[in-house]
Amino acid sequence: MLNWIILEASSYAAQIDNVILIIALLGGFWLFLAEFVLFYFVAKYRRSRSPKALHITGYDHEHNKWIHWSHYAVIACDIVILVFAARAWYHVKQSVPEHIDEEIRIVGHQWAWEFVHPGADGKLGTPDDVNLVDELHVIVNKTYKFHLESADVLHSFSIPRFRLKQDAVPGREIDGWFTPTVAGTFDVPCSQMCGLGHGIMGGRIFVETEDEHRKWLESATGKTAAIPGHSTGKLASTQGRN
Amino acid sequence: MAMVQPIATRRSATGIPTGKLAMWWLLGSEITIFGGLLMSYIMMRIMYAPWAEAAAHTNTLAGSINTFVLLTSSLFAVLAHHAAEQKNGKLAAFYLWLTIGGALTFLVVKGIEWTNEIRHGFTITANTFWSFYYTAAGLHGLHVIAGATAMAIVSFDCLRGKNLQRVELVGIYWHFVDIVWIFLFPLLYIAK
Amino acid sequence: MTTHVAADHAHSEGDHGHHELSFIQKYVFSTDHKVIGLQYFMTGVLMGVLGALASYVFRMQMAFPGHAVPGFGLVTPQIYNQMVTNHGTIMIFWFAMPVLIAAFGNYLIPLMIGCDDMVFPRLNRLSYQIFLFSALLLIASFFVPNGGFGGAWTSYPPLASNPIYNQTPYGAPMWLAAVALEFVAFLLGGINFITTLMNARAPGMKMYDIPMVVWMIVIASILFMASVGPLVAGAAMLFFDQTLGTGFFDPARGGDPLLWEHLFWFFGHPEVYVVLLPAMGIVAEVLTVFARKKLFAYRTVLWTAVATGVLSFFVWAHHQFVAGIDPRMANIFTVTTLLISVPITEMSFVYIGTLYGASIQLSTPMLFAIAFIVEFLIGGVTGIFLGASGADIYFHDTYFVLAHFHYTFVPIAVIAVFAGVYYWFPKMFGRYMNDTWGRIHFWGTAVPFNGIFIPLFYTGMAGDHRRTFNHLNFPDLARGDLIFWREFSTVSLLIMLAFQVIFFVNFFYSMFRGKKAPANPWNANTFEWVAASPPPHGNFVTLPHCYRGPYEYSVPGRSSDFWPQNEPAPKT
Amino acid sequence: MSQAADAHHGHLNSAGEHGPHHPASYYVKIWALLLVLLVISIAGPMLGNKVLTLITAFGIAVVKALIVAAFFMHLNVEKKFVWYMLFAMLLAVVMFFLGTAADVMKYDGSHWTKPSSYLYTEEFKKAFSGGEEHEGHGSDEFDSKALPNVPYGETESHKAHGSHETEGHGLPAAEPRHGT
Repeated sequence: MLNWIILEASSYAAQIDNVILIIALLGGFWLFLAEFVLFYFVAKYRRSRSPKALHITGYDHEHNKWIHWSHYAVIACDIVILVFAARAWYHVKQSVPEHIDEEIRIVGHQWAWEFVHPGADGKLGTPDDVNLVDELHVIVNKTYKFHLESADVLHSFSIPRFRLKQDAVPGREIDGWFTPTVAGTFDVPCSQMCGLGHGIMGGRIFVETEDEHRKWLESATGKTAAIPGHSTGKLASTQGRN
Repeated sequence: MAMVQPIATRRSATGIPTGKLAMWWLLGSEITIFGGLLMSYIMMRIMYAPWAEAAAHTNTLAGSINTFVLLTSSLFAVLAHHAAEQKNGKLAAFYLWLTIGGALTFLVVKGIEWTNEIRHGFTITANTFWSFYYTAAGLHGLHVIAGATAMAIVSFDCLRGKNLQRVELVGIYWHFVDIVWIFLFPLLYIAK
Repeated sequence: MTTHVAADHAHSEGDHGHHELSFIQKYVFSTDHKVIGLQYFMTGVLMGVLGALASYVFRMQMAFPGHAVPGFGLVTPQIYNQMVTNHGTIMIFWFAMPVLIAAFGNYLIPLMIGCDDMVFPRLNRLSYQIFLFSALLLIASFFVPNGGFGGAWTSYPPLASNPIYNQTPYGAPMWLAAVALEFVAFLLGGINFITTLMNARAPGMKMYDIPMVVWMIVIASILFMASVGPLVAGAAMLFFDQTLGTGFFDPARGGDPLLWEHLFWFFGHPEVYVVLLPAMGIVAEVLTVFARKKLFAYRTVLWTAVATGVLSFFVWAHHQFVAGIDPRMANIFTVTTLLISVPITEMSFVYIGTLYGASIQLSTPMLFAIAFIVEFLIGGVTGIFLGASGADIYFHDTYFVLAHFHYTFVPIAVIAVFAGVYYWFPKMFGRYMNDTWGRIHFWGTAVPFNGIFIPLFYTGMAGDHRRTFNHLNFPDLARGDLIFWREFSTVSLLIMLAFQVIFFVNFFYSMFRGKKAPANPWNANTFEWVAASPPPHGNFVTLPHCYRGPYEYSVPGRSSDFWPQNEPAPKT
Repeated sequence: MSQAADAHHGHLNSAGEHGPHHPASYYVKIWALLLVLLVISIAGPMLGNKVLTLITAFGIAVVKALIVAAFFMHLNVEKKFVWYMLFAMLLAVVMFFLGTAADVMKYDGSHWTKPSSYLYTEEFKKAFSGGEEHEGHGSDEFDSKALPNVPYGETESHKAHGSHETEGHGLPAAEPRHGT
């Protein structure tokens, strides 16, 4: 639904947009109906046209039904929304696909993203890991599992074009996954308040074809950015004062 | 500033006197305050089994003495209420002072206990168990001080035979402080 | 029955003799509920102006990043964060709550239930004084070294708990202390409201005879009381983290940042209904009077309000769907969140139903009341996107969220408050506000308001995330259409702010020079219109007795279309 | 009827307006009962049985609290509404616990773990098995004067605290239990 505003660039972007569409249709229908009735009443029952008001308690069935059917309508709509929302949620957050092409590690710092690519051997925690600041290189149509951490405060790993968002919590390692479906370069902003530099904390994700990715990997191997104290899953934050 | 009680204060549509009703609502809000703190503590206490080792360094004897002191002072508070019901302001004031004595004893024991613990290095920053220990007991201690102050004020009115219904109100508050301690005692001292 | 009234009367004469009070006694240290109500109102509105000015500064920065803001200067990230944080804090804790609950509650509850004052006048004054002190403390926090707190109004640790991270070693604890003190003030005030309604009602006033706004304010106070406790404890914990260096929220020392998020939102979500319900109550009063119509299904409104309040304790984690909570819990909270749409929809439908067969007079307060329903419906429907876990993955912390809750909070704290002010102004000061200027002010508020936030729904859907100092730092967000709509939103804000000047001029001019109003200018039923305008100390000459519900308008067989609550039924 | 209830409550008739009047000895007996319960709750843990400890410690705490509430606070003769209100407040707190425990009370869950909590637990055990000195954790000294007053820019890079974070705590190099 949102493709015309913002590209759907991951495997589950369309599913999430569908949830949004369903809610927009159901909610929008009731919203417009309610607003229409409201404006209609305001126009129809102006004092000039309706000098004497009715006296209605609203307790008798004849009038009450106009309110009470809304229970059923709302609950029915809620169930539909719930089914779609929970399915999308389960797909994105509660399950990880069986086949994972590569794993990456993401660490939020004040105020930069540290992306650990597994390097040529495809495994994290080996010497050929490629460790970059604010640059994440992935291959289109491959499934990635990420391990998200934070070194200091709360951050939020967000790729709007993937419809992906997950807070990075110090002390926690949170797993998630994505499959980019469109090649290109996209923003990876931090979307949780993380201090002074929150407004400049943004990485870029480079979704590349296999060839491009191989070329990049060759040029990048061995040139790992030195990030002092970068986390390899040891520990996130400590109070600086101790 | 001398102020005349409005008529509103003397009305009682529920049948519960206004002061007492307000006291119940106050206790209701206190329940959620202590509840939030203790629930946070319980969650971490259950999660971190090794905290039992830290809890082993709490002074169960001091805790037990304090429980005894508070229970006894609660008895005095209810006896003060009893005396106030008989319109015996002097006796009520006497029992209130006994209750305040209990509060002071409690604080003295607490002071000795804390001094000892801090001397052994168990400060509020030593680790999170001790942070909870001092925060919960400290918050409770503030309530003890507040209760004792309120009782002192009420006791002077009692001597003059004024506002005897307030003896019951401070009494209820004091029993609540007692109940909080009844839960703090096993949580901080006994469970090891 | 009559003897009671007479007895009350005798007391009121005896108690409130006409001894002259000095200005300070009368207006600064008064224990009179009306003076305290107005004090809350003025303080709240002043803080609201402060919050609005903050929004001017950061909205200008959003639209024209890098340019000096006229009248303020260059906005640095530090100032920006400070403005955003304190805008949120002020608008909720020092504007919406004091005005909606404390000001209207203090002013209206004793008048509407027919007694002479709150049950604890001195507690009431203490509550205001604590509130005032907390407001001053918050303002003072801007002027300490390193400036005020800038970690968002949610103040998530470890950012909020550690000066190394937030860079505001003094601002952050001061901010927290101010918020905690404000809670204490409202706890005291809330106890007073609840006890007053329960015990001090006029004789004859039964449960379903209480005006809706009084019910709503009291239900809101109960909600506040039940939800704020854990956060008060949490504030103490966070304060120790900030000042002593404990580790309640420090993962390296066994703490958990998510604990704070839960403590905060366990309060934070009921808080939404704490401010919503009084606004709903104000609108109910205004709607019935100017529609000359009985409130549709009074009991339904009351019980849906109670149901909303109860449900609001089960939904809080929808603010944390992607915040690192266990994803399985999100399903439970989605169900409860969607459930809350049932009572809210029903309440909205009841209000619309009240207009059926009515005789509507579109006076200024009525325009604001209708605008409240119109706008709040949009705010309510857009909330479903955020309560549904699947959609929230994308919308969380975008401008869509921001636009959604402004579509609820602005109708609540601005539009409904204006409805209430225009409606009760004759009671408060004995004079009318100018209706023509009121209408101009209405259109200048309701229309630009949509101009501010509808574009923000769009930019939010396009991926603008919140609390970002400068969106142009993000290549994908430096798009022409987004830049245009950000500017559009800011310009709308400027227009809306400019129109508020009309309100203030109208307010203060009418206070002294407005047309004199009689005791019951709108032909309303509730007790406050029985008292003189403005009501003297002690409110009523004879404390009223209640004979019927508050919304008996256009009763068949009566010559006048209203039937005050204190008027005895004709002998048959 | 509220009319009747509106009759003026004098200053005194509110105290002891309802409920039976007991002799003072009645309260002393309840106090004695409370003391017996106190002794049991202290003695319980000495038996060393974990389940028994929980029962004697917390079960008796609940009983004691109820006795104090009912007989000392006179909730037994108070309007039922007060019980309901206080109980509702407790329920709110329990609700808070239920919603929060799934995250805060656990080391791991669906797609998340808390590496630092594992570490913290390890370290905690080590600190306490290492004798009575409590070097590891007990040695932190509170130093609030050292609050940083750093201008923007100095801590801008994470280098500043990034490096001392590993030394400052003397963290063990052991990899926490989580999959990579």
